[in-house]
Amino acid sequence: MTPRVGVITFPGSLDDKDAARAVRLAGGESVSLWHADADLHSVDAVVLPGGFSYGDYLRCGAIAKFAPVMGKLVDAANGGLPVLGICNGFQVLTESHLLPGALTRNDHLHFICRDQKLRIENNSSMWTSDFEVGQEILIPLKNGEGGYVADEVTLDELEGEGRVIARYLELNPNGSRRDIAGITNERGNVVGIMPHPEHAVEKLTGPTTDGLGFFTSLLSSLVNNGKISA
Amino acid sequence: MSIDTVSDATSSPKTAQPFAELGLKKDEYESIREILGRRPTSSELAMYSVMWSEHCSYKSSKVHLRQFGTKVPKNDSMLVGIGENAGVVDIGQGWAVTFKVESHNHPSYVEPYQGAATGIGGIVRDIISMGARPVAVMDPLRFGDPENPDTRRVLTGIVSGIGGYGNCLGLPNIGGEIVFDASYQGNPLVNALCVGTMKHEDIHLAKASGVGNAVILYGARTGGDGIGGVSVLASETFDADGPAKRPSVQVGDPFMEKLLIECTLEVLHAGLVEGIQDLGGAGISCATSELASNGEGGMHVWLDRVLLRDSTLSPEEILMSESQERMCAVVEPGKIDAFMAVCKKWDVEAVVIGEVNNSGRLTVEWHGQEIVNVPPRSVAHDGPVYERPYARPDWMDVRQSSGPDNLVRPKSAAEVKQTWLTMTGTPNLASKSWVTSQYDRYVMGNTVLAQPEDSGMIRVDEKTGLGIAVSTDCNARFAALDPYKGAQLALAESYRNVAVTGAKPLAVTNCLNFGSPEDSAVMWQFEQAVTGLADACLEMGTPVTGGNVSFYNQTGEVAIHPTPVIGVLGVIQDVDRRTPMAWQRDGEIVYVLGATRDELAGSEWAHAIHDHLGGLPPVLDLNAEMTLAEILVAGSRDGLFTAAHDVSEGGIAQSLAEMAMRSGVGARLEVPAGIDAFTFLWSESATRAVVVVSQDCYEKFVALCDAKKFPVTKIGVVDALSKSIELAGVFGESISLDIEELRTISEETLPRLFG
Amino acid sequence: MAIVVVDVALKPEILDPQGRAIVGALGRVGLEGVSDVRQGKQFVLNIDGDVDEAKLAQINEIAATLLSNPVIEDFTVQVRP
Amino acid sequence: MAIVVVDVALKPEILDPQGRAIVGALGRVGLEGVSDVRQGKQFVLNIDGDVDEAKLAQINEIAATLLSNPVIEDFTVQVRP
Ligand SMILES: Nc1ncnc2c1ncn2[C@@H]1O[C@H](COP(=O)(O)OP(=O)(O)O)[C@@H](O)[C@H]1O
Ligand SMILES: [Mg+2]
Repeated sequence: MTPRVGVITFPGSLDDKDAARAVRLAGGESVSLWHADADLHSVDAVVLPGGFSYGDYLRCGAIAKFAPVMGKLVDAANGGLPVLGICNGFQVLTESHLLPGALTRNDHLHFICRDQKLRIENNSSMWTSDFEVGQEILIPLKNGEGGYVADEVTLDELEGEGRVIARYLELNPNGSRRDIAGITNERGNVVGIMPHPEHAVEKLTGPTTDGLGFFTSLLSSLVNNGKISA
Repeated sequence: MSIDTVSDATSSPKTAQPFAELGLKKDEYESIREILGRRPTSSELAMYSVMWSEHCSYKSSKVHLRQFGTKVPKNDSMLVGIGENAGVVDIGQGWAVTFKVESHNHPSYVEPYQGAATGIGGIVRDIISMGARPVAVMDPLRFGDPENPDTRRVLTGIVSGIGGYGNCLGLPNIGGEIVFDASYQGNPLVNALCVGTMKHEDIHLAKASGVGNAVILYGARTGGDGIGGVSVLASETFDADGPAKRPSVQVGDPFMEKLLIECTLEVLHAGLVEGIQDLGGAGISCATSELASNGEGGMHVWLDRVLLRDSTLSPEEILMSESQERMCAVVEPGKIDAFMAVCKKWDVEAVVIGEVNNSGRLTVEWHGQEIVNVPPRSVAHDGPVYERPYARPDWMDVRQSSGPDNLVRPKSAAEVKQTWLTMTGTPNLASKSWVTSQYDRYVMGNTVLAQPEDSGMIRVDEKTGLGIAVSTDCNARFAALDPYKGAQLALAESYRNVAVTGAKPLAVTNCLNFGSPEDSAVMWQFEQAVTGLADACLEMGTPVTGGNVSFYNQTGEVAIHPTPVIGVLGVIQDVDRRTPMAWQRDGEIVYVLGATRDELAGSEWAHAIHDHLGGLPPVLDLNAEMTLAEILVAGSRDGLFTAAHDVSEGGIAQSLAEMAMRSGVGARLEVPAGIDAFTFLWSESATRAVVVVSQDCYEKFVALCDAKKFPVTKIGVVDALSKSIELAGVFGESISLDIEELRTISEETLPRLFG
Repeated sequence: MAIVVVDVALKPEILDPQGRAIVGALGRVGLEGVSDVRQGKQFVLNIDGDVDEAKLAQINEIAATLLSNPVIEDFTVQVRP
Repeated sequence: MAIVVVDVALKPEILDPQGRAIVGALGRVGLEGVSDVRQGKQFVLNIDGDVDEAKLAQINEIAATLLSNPVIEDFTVQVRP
C-alpha cells in the first residue's frame, strides 16, 4: 500500500505544492489537508510546508498554531505520527512546542535565498534514516527568520541526545546557534528543518536531488515500523 | 458632510470647482462640461480627473503608441492584444501566457519599501485579471550614483520591498536588471514584470456584460491610501529639493494578495465570473468605468455599500482611493452565493456594489442620492489626446559627434589585465547576487533558470516539459545617443537573451520611462523610441502585446536618460534542452558568434573608466539578430551547445568572466586575428554570443553557421584543470586572470556599497 | 547613563496589515470586542552620559529620519527616568 | 472603550540584530554615545467596553501565548487611561 502523506495548507502557505510533488517523487501519495478542517484524514504522516502562513504577521508561525487542524496534529504527533516542518513549518512546530527553541530574524537582517551545504548529524529520525551520518548535502535555503535559538541548557540537551539532525556547513546563513539547521524531538518522529529539501528533488529545478532523502526516509521508516507493508 | 448631487450640479451651474488642483487643464474641464451638458458633480470631477491623468489616459503617448497597433507583425500566437489588462500569447499544447511590465517609479522614491512592494502587487493583479496564474516576477531597476548616500536608502528599501512582497506572495523572482547612472539620482526606476500561465479556455476579459449581473468588489477594504496618487504623483515632477507634493502612500498587504490570487483563480475556474478587472490606479473610478464601457454600456453603483477601513471617507475619496489588493468581478445573480462562498473560504471580504444595465450610463448613488451620471466611455476611453510638439534637440549634434575615439585605451598586456579587473567590479557589471539572494527563486518548483542566467525560464507543463523564457533589457546610454536605435538595441538584447537559453522569442512587452512630455526634446526621444521599437517588432515578427508609459521622470529640469525597458517572452518545447550560461567540461570549444567592430560609444568601459557619453550607438542589423537567434535555438534543440552566453554590457571580457565565475572552470583562449585585444574585449557590438560546443558537435555547428552565412570565430577551449582564464594575443603577450580573484572583485562591490 | 524610548507607529490612515491579521487571530483565540489593533515599533536606546536639550533635539531629528518614515509613520520620544 | 498597550521585547540574553544595526547607523548619522539599542514591538488594542480584572487576565494570557513567544520574549501589559 502506498503511504499517504498529508500536506497542510494554511492561508499563505507557499511550498505546499512542492512538498506534495516531493512526496510523490519519493513514491508516496500526497493528501491535501486544509487548515480549517480539524481532521487529519487518516494520513500516515504530515508535512508542514514552507511559506508565510497568515503573512508571517505577528511572528512566523504564531497565528498558524491556533488553526483548527493544529489541535489534531499536536495530539497525533505526541502519539508518534511522523511530522516534518520545513521552514515556516519548522516555525509552526516550535511555536506549538512540539520542538524546543525558536526561530528569529536572520542576524544580517535580510531574507536570504541560496544553495546551502549541510551535514546530516542524525540518521535515526524517521525523516533522515536514508542518510549516512556525516553525509554532506546541498539544498536550497530561503528565509528571513531562520536563526535557531534556545537557551544553553536546551542546546546542550539537544546535542547530548543527538537531536540535531543537520548543521550548516561553510557558511551559517542566519546566525543559528551552533550552526543548527534542523532538529528532532526525542522520539524521532517530529523533525523541523530550515532549508528546503522539497526544492531539491529534480535535477531540472533544484541544485541537486539530495532533498529526496527526507521523503524516502519517511517511506522506509513507515515500512520498518510496520505501519505500511513493503 | 455635504453631498454634491447630480441635481445640485444642474441647479448650480456656476459653482467654482477645483479642477486645476486635481490636475485638469481649463479646456479639459470645459470638455467635461460639454460631455455632460452641465457642470460635473464633485464625484464626477474626481473620476474624470484621475481617469484623464497622464497615467491612466496616456494622453501624451497615445498618438505614438498607435504604431504598435498598425505595425503588427504576422504572428499567429497572439490571442489577446493591446488594450486589455495584459496581452495573451499562445505557446502551444493548449497553453497561453500573459505578461506585462509596469512602472512604480515615483512612489518608490518617496517610500522605497512600500512603493516597490505595491508595484509588484499591482502588476500581479493585472495578470490574475486575465484569468492566469502568476508564475514569476522580474524587476528591472535603475538607481542614481552608487556612491551617493541617498542611493543606499532608495536601493535597500526598494529591494526589500520587492522581496518582501514577492517572497510572501510565493512568486519566484527569475530576473531583472540593476543599473546605476547619475541621471536616476532623484528619480529611480522601479519596473515590475509579472508572467502568468493558463489554458486557452481560461482567458478572461474586463467587461461588464449581461444586464442584471452583479458587480462585486472583493479583497481589502477601501481606505484613504494614495488618494490623488494617480493624478498627482504620476504627473508631477520632483523638484531638486524633494517631492512637490507628498500624497499619502499606499501600503501593501502581500498576504491579502496571496488570498486574492487563490480566491480569484478558484471563482474563475468554477465558472462563476462573466467579467473581471483589477483595481489599480484610479481604483473604483477606473474599474467601474472600464468594465461598463467594455460591456453593454451601462452600470449602476451603490457606492455606500463599499466596505471601508476608514468610515469618514467621502464619496469622492472612495471613488479615487488606490487601496491595494482589491478586485472587481461581474457575476450572474444565480452565482452570487457560490461566489461569496469561495470568498469566505479564503477569508476575503466581498460585497455587491453594482449592477449591469443597458442604460448606456454609469450611475453612482450615495445613500439614495445620485452623485454620478456619465457616459462610461467618456471617462474610460475618450480622454483628451495630445499631439505634443516634439523636436530633435540641437544638443544631439554635439552628443553624437563627440565619440569615444580620443579616450585613452589600454595598450599593453598589463593594462588590459588591470582594466579587466577594474571593469569586473564596476557597480553596473559586478555580481548582483547581494540583491538577488534576497529574492526567492525556488518557490513553485518550476524555475529552470534564474539570475544570473541570461533569461529566467519557467517550466509550464510538468508532463511535456513545455516552458517559457523571459528577459528584460535596456541600455539607456544607447537610447540617449539615439533613441530610435536605442529602443531597437534594447529589443535586440532582450530577444538575444531569450534565444541564448534555447527559447524561441515570441512576443514583446515594454515599460517606457521618460522625462516630461511637455519638453519637446523628451517628446522627441519618446516618439523615436516608440517608432524604433514598432519598426523592429514588425521586422522581427514579435508583436508588442502590452506595456506601460511612465513620464515625468526627472529631477527638476533634468530628465533621466530615455529608458525604454523591453521584455521579450520566448517558448521552449522541452526545458530539458535549455542552454545554461556556464562552461563546464574540459576540452570543449569556445566560439564567438557574430562580428566585433570598434564600437565603444555608450559602452560600460566609456562610462565607468572615462565617465564619457557620446558618439553613435552600435550598428544593428535586425536580420542578423534573427539569424543569430535561429542558430541559438536550433543549436539548443539539436544539443549542439553545452553553454551559451550573450555579449552586451562590458563586452566579451565580461561574458567570459561571467561564464568562468559561474562554474569556477577556466579556459585557454586567444584574441582572434585581425582585431586588437582591447576592441575584442570591450567593444559592445550587437548581435553576438559566446557559445561552447563539444568536440563531437563542432563540425555540425560550424556547418550550421556557414549555411546561415553567420560569422563564427573559434577563440579557444575550456580547461577544466585550470582555475583561470588564459588569454593569448594581448598586444603580443598572454594574460592570466584568476577566477577566484575575479569572483572576489565581482562579489564585493554591492555589499561594500549597500551591505 | 540615560534610556530614551522611541515609539514609532503607522499613521492612523495607513493600512496596518499586521494589526488586521492580529484582530482576526484574537477573535479565534476567544478575546471578544477588539475593534482594532495597531502594531508599532519600540526602540530602546541606552545613551552614555546625560541627555540635554541639544541631545534630545538630535534624537528627535534622528527619530524623524532614520527610525521612522514621516510619510507613513508618527513617533514619540521619551526619556526614561 | 479602552486602550490596552502590550509591549514585547526580546529577552536581554537574545541577540537583537536589528538593534545592533541601528547602533551602527546612529554612529554614521553622528549620534554619539549610544551603547545599545533594542528593538521591540508595541501592540495597541482598542477594546469595546471596560477592561475588568477577568478581561485583563485574559489579555495577559494572550500576550503570553499569542502576542509574544516566551522562549525569546518578555512582555508588559498596560491599560491606558
Ligand atoms: N533586480 C534584479 N532582480 C532579479 N534579477 C536581476 C536583477 N538585476 C539583475 N538580475 C539578474 O542578474 C543577471 C545579470 O544581469 P545583467 O547583467 O543585466 O544581464 P544581461 O546583461 O544578460 O541582461 C541576469 O540573470 C538578471 O536577470
Ligand atoms: Mg545576458
